[in-house]
Amino acid sequence: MVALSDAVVLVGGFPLLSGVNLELSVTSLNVVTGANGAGKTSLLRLLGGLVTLTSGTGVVCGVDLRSGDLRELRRRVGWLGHEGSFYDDLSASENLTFAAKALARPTSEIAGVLDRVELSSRATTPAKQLSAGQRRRLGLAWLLLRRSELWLLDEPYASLDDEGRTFFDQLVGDVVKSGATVVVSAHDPLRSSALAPRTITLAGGLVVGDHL
Amino acid sequence: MVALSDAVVLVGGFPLLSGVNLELSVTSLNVVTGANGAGKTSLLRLLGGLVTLTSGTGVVCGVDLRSGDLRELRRRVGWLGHEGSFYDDLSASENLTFAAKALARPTSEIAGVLDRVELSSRATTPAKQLSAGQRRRLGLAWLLLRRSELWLLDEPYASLDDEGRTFFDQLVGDVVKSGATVVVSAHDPLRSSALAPRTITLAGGLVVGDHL
Amino acid sequence: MIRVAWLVAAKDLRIERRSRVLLWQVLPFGVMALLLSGLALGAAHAGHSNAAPGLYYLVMVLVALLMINRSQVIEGSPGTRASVATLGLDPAGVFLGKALALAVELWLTGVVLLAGAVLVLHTALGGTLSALPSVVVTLGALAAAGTLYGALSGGGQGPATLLPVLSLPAFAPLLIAGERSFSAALYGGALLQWWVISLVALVAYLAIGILLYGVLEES
Amino acid sequence: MIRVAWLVAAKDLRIERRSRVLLWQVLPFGVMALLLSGLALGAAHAGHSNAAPGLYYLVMVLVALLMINRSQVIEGSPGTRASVATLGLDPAGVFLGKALALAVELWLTGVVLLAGAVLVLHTALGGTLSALPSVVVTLGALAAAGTLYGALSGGGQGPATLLPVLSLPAFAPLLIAGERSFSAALYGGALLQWWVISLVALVAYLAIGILLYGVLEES
Amino acid sequence: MIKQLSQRLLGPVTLLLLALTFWLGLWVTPPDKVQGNLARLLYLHPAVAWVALYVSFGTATIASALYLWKRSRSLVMDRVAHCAMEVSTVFILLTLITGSIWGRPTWGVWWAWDARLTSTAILGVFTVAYLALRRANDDAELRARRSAVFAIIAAINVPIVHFSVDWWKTLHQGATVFTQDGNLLVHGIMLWTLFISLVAFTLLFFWLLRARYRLDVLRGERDQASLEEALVQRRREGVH
Ligand code: HEM
Ligand SMILES: Nc1ncnc2c1ncn2[C@@H]1O[C@H](COP(=O)(O)OP(=O)(O)OP(=O)(O)O)[C@@H](O)[C@H]1O
Ligand SMILES: Nc1ncnc2c1ncn2[C@@H]1O[C@H](COP(=O)(O)OP(=O)(O)OP(=O)(O)O)[C@@H](O)[C@H]1O
Ligand SMILES: [Mg+2]
Ligand SMILES: [Mg+2]
Repeated sequence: MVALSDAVVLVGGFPLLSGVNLELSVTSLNVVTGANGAGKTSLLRLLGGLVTLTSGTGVVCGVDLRSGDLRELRRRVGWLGHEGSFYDDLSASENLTFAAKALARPTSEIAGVLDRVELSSRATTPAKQLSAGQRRRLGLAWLLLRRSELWLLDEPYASLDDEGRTFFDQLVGDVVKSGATVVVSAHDPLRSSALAPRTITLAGGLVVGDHL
Repeated sequence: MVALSDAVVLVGGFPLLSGVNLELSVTSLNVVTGANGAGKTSLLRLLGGLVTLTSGTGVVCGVDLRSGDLRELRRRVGWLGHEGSFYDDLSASENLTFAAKALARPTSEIAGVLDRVELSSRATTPAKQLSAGQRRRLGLAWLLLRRSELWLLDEPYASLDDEGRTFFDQLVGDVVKSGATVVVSAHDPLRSSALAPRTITLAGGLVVGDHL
Repeated sequence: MIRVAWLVAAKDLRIERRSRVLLWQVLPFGVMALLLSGLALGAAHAGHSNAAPGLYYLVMVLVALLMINRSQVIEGSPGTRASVATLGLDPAGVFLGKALALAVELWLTGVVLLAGAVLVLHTALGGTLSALPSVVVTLGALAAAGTLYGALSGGGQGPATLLPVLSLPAFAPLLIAGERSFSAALYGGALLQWWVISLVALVAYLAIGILLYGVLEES
Repeated sequence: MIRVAWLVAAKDLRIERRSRVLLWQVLPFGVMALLLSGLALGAAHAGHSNAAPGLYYLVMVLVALLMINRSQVIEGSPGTRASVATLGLDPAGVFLGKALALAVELWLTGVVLLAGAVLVLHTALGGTLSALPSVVVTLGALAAAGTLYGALSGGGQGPATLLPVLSLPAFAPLLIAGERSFSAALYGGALLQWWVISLVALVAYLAIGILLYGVLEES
Repeated sequence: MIKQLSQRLLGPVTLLLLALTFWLGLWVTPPDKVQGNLARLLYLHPAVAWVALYVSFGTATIASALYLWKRSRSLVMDRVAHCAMEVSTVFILLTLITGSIWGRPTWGVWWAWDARLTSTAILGVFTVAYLALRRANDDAELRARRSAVFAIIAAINVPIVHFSVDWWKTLHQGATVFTQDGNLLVHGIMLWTLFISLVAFTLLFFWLLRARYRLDVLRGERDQASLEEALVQRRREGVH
């Protein structure tokens, strides 16, 4: 699913990643940890085709990161970043309608998805007025619609409340079971003991630890 | 230090807070919890004089929230929000220099502060290029320079790594000991068992739980 | 491509309709700029009429700059862009959709300001009406070019000052072509020739956009 | 107040110096706008000289709009504003500092574009030089007014389209006063009178800013 | 071998031809009947304008197009385009300056609102805008793509500059050297001088381009060295 060797990502002369070697198998749950500034977000961005590989080689979802079509790759990943992932001026449900239409998915799914992330009561609130955790939840809803092969989640626990985290754990379990690959960056270990993730530790833009 | 009664905050016709009654004593550590959208951020903003009180009464740091000088209040609080709290185009140390000069504090303190939050190696990096956790740390550094009477910290753990959280716990302990009042919003309980905070639970813009 | 274009155009127009930025901010700005540029020329040029087509297009270019900026800003923060990028929308469709939304906005403003030109710059009503087709095409070309330049200038993420300097030189020929055909409609002259130039520009920018918009999208 | 003003002005100018937005984006835009407005008037007004002062100020107002926008955008996101608010800076000082930085930027651009006016709009060198004091004062007044309006329009947080519509009516009298005294310097007339009007505007805006800027700061 | 030789010779030949141009232009050719010695600008201004419009802008455009074309996409093309555009800025500036110097005595003003003059100036703003666009982007890949697209759009303006004299029929000299029907209007030694000046300035462009490109390569090597350094430092961040 993912194979990186000596992957270096440079931005403005600074190496965000300084030579990552990593293989991830299909249908796996992977947690990336590491100190602040270690390169977790950068690694996820690289896997999502959101930043270009400067040197080294990499293949994600069958797309070569150097010569392949990154747009093709992006289409196959689901992304949840540090920041919001939707149009601030549209309401929660309008955002999901846009995504559903873009993916040629029936819009009838939307109500169900909003319900699952417990945002039904805020369906018509413009996204920019949602609280931090509600924005996170909307991000999750957007992902639920996607059903991608590769899920890239950057600190999904941040600003989620207790219940939200439980929901998230359950969701990730389901997703992996249904055949997707999930890569999560996190500072806390996942809470659900039912999940047995592979843990990859980064430091200084390198993989320094890796255990199941 | 803080005394709110029936505090209501309306923004755009929506009640962010719907009648909060709360008293906080000086030199105390208080944790505000509650589900997503409960009103934690809104409460902190109210205490910091960053949003106006619609009805009810409130006194913070001796300043009346309805008739007092909110700028006077703001000057006495330290604020760490969900988002960055500094000039994106200036480097970490330039940001702190600006703050130090604005507070008429000697700029010689800056190197020490940067060291405490472990950002020395990023002193000349523009703030916008810092990682999520490093931005948090810079926010903490900015607060360290402040030495305010009332600290308002919105989910400080988010994006901080392990070490950062330990540092944060220690910092909060010191601050409370030195006579300040700290209000933290959080979804996780504080980790350090040496801290014995008062926990205030919000729901639907109301205080629904309060225990030591 | 067409499906995506409709989707994107509908989204942009919905956001505009909701925020009313067009009605309350851009339109009054246009009207004021028209008055002001009349003023700036001073009493020395009391018979403004001759300069009217030039002023009209000058103002429309300024209005267009504001709208292009806005059209990119509503695409949101880098986080939003990353998420939308993972939807894998056809870039040609996105380009067409954004250009269409922009064109609709420009046409609306353009017509109102044409009325303004008749009222305050005393252009003849008949001539102004007969300039309408060329105005429509020229503003369409502005919209297509503007969408391209909006994406070039970093899609609202860079400083808002980059867009004007990038796009103004490209708008100059459009401005001239528009001005000449408007003048021709008012005072006589080779109307068709300039109208055709605008049309060629419109087609050229649409073609470039459809081919190259994908290359510009944030990597 | 003065200490805060220096601090704020130094910060703004440092950010500008670092990003070079002024040099690479605003200045070329100004040059381009000068060319374009000359063009828009068309060959019909071959002897542009009479319109030169008006065009010059029109362009300077556009340049000022870009700079005001930028001056507010660098104040950052609501989070940054909240933090800076807790520094409790004297608002009068903040106002003065931001106005000063803006004025410095406008003066630099203004002088370059004056040279441009001499070259391409054929204003007489002597007259242009004698217009310098009035240009300095008028641009200073633009900076003071612009800082106020920048804060009024939501400090870079609202859509970038609000600023133009709010500030244009206020800039109109400044534009006229500037244009008249520039014209007077070039072609003779009551120079001093218009110069005094600009000066009064400058003082008035500074006074209003010092008194009221605190009220405008984000609550 | 030939490549090496031609590279070695580029500088000296350029200098020689420039010297020849000046000698022919200033001493050998006769003054013009109408313009007198001013006409000697004929050996400077058109050649500079030719380089600015076609040679340098053309190089930048072709390099940009090659960059955009998937099969020849490489940062080398991007670099060539950037260097050519920088040199182009200089030549457009020179065109404006020499033209203004010529215009002052012939038209009585430094600047006229003539179509060719204005469109040349606008082309100048295009090149500055191109450089501004490059500065505004950090990421090499993104920068390359954006500036390539921009250069291609800007190239549309070159024919506008060229045909502007016919379309607007204004002050500036129309086609003087070669008229529409192919007749030569300039003869003998003047024509030869004009021709040599064209070659000389074209070679000058390539000489400058090569120098600029080499500087870029050197910078790239230096960046590479500091990159190694940065990589080592970044990796060390991990170990405490
Ligand atoms: C600032 C002022 C001027 C500018 C920007 C300018 C620009 C140009 C440009 C861009 C060209 C190349 C056109 C092409 O090959 O397509 C050109 C050619 C030429 N210019 Fe100028 N020019 C200026 C002033 C003048 C003046 C004052 C004269 C003489 C009275 C002059 C005489 C010529 C001639 C003879 C050619 C060659 C024409 C040909 O055979 O195509 N220029 N100029
Ligand atoms: N121009 C630059 N100069 C110096 N350092 C830079 C520059 N650009 C980025 N960086 C550094 O690159 C790293 C980016 O790492 P990244 O965002 O991937 O970290 P992360 O592991 O996600 O951290 P966090 O846990 O804080 O989110 C940071 O250390 C940041 O300071
Ligand atoms: N215009 C509006 N219409 C409806 N709801 C609104 C509007 N503006 C704000 N809200 C709601 O007000 C609440 C804001 O709460 P606040 O940001 O204080 O929550 P919080 O407790 O900090 O949550 P979190 O844990 O997610 O950060 C949210 O529930 C939000 O949806
Ligand atoms: Mg991160
Ligand atoms: Mg919150």
